[in-house]
Amino acid sequence: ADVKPALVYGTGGKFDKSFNEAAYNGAEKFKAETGIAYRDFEPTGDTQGEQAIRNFASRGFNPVVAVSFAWTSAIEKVAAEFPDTKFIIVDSVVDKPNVRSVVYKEEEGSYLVGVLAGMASKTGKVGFVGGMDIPLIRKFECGYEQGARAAKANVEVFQNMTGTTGAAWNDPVRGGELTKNQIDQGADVIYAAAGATGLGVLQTAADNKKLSIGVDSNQNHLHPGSVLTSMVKRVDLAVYNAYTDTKNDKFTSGVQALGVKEDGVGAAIDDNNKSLITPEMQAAVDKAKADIIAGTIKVHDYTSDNACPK
Amino acid sequence: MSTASVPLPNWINYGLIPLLNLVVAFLISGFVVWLIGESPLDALSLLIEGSLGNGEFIGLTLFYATSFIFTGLSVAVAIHAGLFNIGSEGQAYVGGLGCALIALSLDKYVPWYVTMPVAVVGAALFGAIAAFIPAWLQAKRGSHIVITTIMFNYIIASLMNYLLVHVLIVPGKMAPETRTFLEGGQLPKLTWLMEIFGTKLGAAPLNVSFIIALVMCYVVWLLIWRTKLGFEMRTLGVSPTAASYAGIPYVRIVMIAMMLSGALAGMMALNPVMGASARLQVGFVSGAGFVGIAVSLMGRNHPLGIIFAAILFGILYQGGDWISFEMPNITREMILVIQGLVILFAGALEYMFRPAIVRLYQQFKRA
Amino acid sequence: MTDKPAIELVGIDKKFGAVHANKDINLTVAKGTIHGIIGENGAGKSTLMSIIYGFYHADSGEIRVNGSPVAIRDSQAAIAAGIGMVHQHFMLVDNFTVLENIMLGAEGGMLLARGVASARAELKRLETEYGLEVDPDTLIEELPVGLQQRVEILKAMYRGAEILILDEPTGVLTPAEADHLFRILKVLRDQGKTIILITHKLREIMAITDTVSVMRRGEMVATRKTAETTVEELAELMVGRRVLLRVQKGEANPGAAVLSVRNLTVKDNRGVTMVDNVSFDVRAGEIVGIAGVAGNGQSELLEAIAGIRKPVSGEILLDGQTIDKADPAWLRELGLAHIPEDRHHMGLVLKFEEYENSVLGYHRRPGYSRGPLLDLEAIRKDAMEKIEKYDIRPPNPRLKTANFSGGNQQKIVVAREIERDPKMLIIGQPTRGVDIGAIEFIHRRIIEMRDAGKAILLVSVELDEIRALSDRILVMFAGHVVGEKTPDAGEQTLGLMMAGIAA
Amino acid sequence: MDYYEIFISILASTIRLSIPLIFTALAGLFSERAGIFDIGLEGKMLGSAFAAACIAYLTDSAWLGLGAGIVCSVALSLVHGFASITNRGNQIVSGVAINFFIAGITIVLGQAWFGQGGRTPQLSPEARFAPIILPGADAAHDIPIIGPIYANVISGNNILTYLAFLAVPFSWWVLYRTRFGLRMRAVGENPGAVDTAGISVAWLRYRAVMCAGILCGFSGTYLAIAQSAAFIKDMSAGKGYIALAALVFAKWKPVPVMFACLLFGFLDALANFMQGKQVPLIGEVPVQVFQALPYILTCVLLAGFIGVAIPPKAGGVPYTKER
Ligand SMILES: Nc1ncnc2c1ncn2[C@@H]1O[C@H](COP(=O)(O)OP(=O)(O)OP(=O)(O)O)[C@@H](O)[C@H]1O
Ligand SMILES: Nc1ncnc2c1ncn2[C@@H]1O[C@H](COP(=O)(O)OP(=O)(O)OP(=O)(O)O)[C@@H](O)[C@H]1O
Ligand SMILES: [Mg+2]
Ligand SMILES: [Mg+2]
Repeated sequence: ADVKPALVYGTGGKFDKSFNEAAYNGAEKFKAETGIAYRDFEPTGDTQGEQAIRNFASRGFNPVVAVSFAWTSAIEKVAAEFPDTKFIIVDSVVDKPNVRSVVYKEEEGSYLVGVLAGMASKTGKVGFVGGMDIPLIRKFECGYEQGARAAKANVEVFQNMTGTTGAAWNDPVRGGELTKNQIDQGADVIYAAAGATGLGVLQTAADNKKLSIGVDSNQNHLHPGSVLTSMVKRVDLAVYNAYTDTKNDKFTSGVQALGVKEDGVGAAIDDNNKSLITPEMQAAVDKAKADIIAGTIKVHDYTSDNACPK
Repeated sequence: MSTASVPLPNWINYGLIPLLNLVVAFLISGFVVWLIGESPLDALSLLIEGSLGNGEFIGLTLFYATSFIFTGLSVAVAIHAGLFNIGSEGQAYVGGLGCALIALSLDKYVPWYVTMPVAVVGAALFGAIAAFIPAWLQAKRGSHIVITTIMFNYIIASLMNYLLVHVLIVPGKMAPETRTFLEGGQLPKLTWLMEIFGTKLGAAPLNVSFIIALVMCYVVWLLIWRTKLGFEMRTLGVSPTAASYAGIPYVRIVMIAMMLSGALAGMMALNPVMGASARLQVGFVSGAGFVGIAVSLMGRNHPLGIIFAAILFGILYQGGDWISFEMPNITREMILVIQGLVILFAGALEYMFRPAIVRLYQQFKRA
Repeated sequence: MTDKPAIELVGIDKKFGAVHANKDINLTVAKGTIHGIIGENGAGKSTLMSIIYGFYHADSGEIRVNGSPVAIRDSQAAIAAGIGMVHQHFMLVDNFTVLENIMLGAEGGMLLARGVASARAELKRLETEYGLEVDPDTLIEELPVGLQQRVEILKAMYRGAEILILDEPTGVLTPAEADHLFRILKVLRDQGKTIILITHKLREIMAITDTVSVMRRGEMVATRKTAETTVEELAELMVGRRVLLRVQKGEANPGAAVLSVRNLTVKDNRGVTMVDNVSFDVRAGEIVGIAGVAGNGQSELLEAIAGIRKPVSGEILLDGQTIDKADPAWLRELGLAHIPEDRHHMGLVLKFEEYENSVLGYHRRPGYSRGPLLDLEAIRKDAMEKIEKYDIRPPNPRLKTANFSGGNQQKIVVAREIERDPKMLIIGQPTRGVDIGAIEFIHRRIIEMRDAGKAILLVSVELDEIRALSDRILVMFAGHVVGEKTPDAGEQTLGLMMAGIAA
Repeated sequence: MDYYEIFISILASTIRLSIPLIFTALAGLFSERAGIFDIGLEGKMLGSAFAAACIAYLTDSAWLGLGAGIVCSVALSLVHGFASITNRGNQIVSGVAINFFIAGITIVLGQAWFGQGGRTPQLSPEARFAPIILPGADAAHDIPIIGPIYANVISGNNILTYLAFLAVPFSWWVLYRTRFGLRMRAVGENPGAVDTAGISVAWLRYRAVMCAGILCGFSGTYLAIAQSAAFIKDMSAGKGYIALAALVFAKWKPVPVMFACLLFGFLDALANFMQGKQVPLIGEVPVQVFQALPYILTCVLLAGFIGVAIPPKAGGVPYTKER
């Protein structure tokens, strides 16, 4: 079918080396493969998304992908106004016949990096710096904690959230400061799930010669030798699939939950961090991955009951 | 010879000079656009097309203008009493809490026209409460209102944040916001108004709070220039010593003026909260309180001027959105740039051109 | 030997917006003389001097110093040309020490440390040479005005001034202090310095100057050798017509006390006690004048009675009723009217239109308002009536008050306060900055009020005005009422009391 | 982790967070002591952070970044001066205008040039001011009590941190021991006295606001290329206002300014540290409380618990000779 793809990013900016950049990569891949151009828009504030989404829809763009839960209510509204347009929301669920909701089992990916963190830590203390304090980020933290504990039973996990508004995704200074606090308390691996704030976390860890874990995109290359691994979340897949599915008339609405099994989340290992990953660690991750796929390990999802088992 | 006290006719004072200031602000903004590598003329035509091009755009422009009228009035009322209220932003935020609580509790039971007046009172009351402490600190303790209101913007942001994240959030939802109000808590759109002018409002959220804003303009005009209270506020604003001589109670007038200012700022919340999104969201004010400063300065603190200035800023905001959509290179923050320049030239540099104009005018009169 | 004149002004012209402050002024001041300049308030004296000192710029004209033209672009240039000036309003930094004030602008290097020692030494020399003693390490705000003025003179001398301009130096001095100042000035003259002295006290002119020039409404109308002129001639030149130097009034007919002040103590904003345990009465049908050098507590006393300033202790009774609230609005209700000292900052809102000022303070009265609204029509009609009755010009209630001349502005205040028919009227400086015609008018109205049985309390720093109007005179010094006299008491006696020397 | 280590950790954090406040508040001190209110500190800090990050990124030199930050901030000071000194405009309005302009222009240019949502690209280590490890810091670590202070608080900061602490006595010296300082204090109290002493009020005030610009340049640079490794939109996040409050709190005196800034920095550090921790008797305190704390404290202090703070008398009033 005809596709006129559109993409609305979250507020961190297109090249955030993280979440939005992953979405961008997905769209670029589609463009490279099909030669079909797409339009994108980078809202810089929370109130801008709805208008952008509506603008795209009203100009006949189809499908319209909105990455970030921040556009949930916007999609709810606009999807009702344009029932013939297909919408894709990432990281949130909108129950409308023309909306596909793509969510990730971040707890599974976080579990994997947690295992690595637990094994890499010499002090037995690991840290987590989240962005905005919302259940989604707690979900990352919870999976991470479970993984770390699976690797080292008595590991201590520090956790901090950067803030409670959208600005929390964009505050590397505070991110760095929180990281420094955790380092001072003994943490030697810190996992950042905080959008652009994470850049400050990674930077501070590198400055202090500690390990860090990136998120969303593969961030291993940012500070080679300091970034232990990255919990990649394949937002690019969500975008790419949305476009190709529409093109091939295979668009389905409803919820898609992508986990380790679907290759939606995982721990990135590449040339940049190879030296940090020992064979034992590699083996442990592979095993954990297999166990999750097989269902022998069940990673608890924080959002299912808003609680994390200790 | 100094030219400061040479009188000029009104059309120059209230027409030509502000216009000139505005033109300079726009020229510099155009330069910034050019610097980015886009065409300033294209940007200008996009600005106009995007804000006035069709009924929906006009509706959006007026929707923004509605908020700015409220905050502009808020700033103006305080300025007339000699108080520079930079806290409209926070007061509007708290006003949102006021009207959201009313909407949440009434929307199940009564239609909008019953909810509305209660919500107006709720929003105004909460806004006034938010202005109360800075007002008290200024009146009683002499703390500078500019600093305290800025501080309160931050304090209020934290407070509202807490409430939205921990108290008002819908369980299981990610976004810190309240549930969506039912019909009874939503303000109807002004579809009919647009139809009178033969266009369609479309999805634009222009709603009855626009009418409320216009009514408030009249009320403020009446207050400032026709009431005893307004007379006392103006006296205090221009000459605190004359006010104390005349027996105008400083503390009371400061408190009343600031709380009226806060109330007007609070009422701004009706527009986005009950008129547009039908829910209370984190950070919904998004700068409208600060725009009020520019609007008030541009409009020379007069309700009529404020209406014009608010519409101008509505055009800027809506048109700016459109520019940023059509020219991905230019982000929406271009609006802030223009806003800053307008405040600079219409406010701080308002008399920059005056001496030159006086000289021209005198030559012209002699000729 | 014919010395070149110290200062020569040719065709100096200066406008402040619409105000033509100096019109084509020519003036020659001979070297080694004391040259007096007199003129009514607003005649343009200060403006002219500030032009010589480079504080203002003349729109046109030339300044010659010692015969050669100099371009005085700023005060720096004036100082370099050997000109020093003591301004009417002191130009001192209040929270600096005397030494810091004197060094300001003549520090003698980038760092302070070096200049300080030499400045001290130079100060010592000036002190002994001219008898200008003052402790270099006290803060200005802790000095009495007389000493502050001394600091200003020292500042000029420190910079090596050959020509010294003094703008109304005696306004803030007691007669004795003024005499001391004059002695210093004579020493300076005898050493060859040139002095320009501005004052509108004719007596001082006669006593000390060698030459005198008269200004009127921006023009230099005459220059005379002091020895060859008389007070009467100067007065006539100043005003432009023959003046009566005394007010006509009959005997007072005092009734019961209307205002009673008992053991009143008042502090100013800095917490300094300005009025100290003062008691007196003002009876119906009499004018009580309060004489004293400015800054001896008169202003604070007036403000306390008018309810603007809360007293620390003591009691004020109006018609036997205790006034325990500092609330001017309420006091107006009780029949107390107040013509304030400072019409620009207190009595009027200059940015308002005339009619708005004509009800300031009375705007809540029934006739002027309906419910919460002002009755603009009634107010404007009322304003128009006052304008006619007091001959306020231009007769336009919609004109911005700032655009009225000083005398007319004062009339707006006087009309407003008197026309509400108060039983008690307190007046501060009724004729400051007012032309002679208006002065006569205002004085007449005050006497009429007295004859109508009103109680009047009058404060003025003009001893002549106090003596002309009052039925009884109280003298204030350093916050105390040091004595009471009748108006026929000699100027000498009152002067000594004002200096706190006699009681 | 024992209490002493916690204390050290918070202390070190306090220092890091106070530095921009100290520079900015000293900037405000110069401006306000000369009689020019400066609400625009916030914008100047943000603007210089942006300029510093851009130039440091392009040249890979931290020092050039610092230079750019200073140039940008001084330029903004001159705009403020032009409005409030030359044109006698309202100083608060001018400051507010600068804040808006900078909040917008940094994002507009940043997005147009780098496409990272208003951020500038991550800086390489050479483009940043790296921590300086003082001699013997590693060895000192194990000395009880003072060892950790030396190793973790005194050592390991970047050059700007040390400069900030030098700027305090230097400002004091300029203010109280130099001709410029004397004149500057005078012009903030009574510009008429300065004018009649033959000194140009305008030029003096221009120099004062330029000093403010230079100091603000340091604070912005610190934010962008010492504390972080890039410019981030709105990264000043109200610090300019906090610095202003510290200035009032310190009654416009340099040494107290430093202590006030350290206090506010401490509050911020404490807020970070306390997040998610249990407070005895109260339980977990919401982060928002700590986030709001500096602002609440400012209001409390301004409410007069510090005694009356009398600002420079001529502050905020344009100097006009002729009406
Ligand atoms: N800075 C100024 N701006 C505008 N007008 C001024 C200024 N200074 C003086 N004037 C006006 O110029 C005129 C002359 O004023 P000036 O101060 O020279 O009078 P003066 O003779 O010194 O009076 P006084 O005896 O009251 O000191 C007055 O009308 C006054 O209002
Ligand atoms: N070089 C210096 N570095 C740091 N502190 C100093 C220095 N020299 C003096 N101090 C002390 O620091 C304290 C505060 O100095 P600051 O300049 O802020 O106030 P101050 O000079 O006492 O103020 P003021 O005299 O105007 O009341 C003073 O007591 C001063 O003695
Ligand atoms: Mg004078
Ligand atoms: Mg000192």
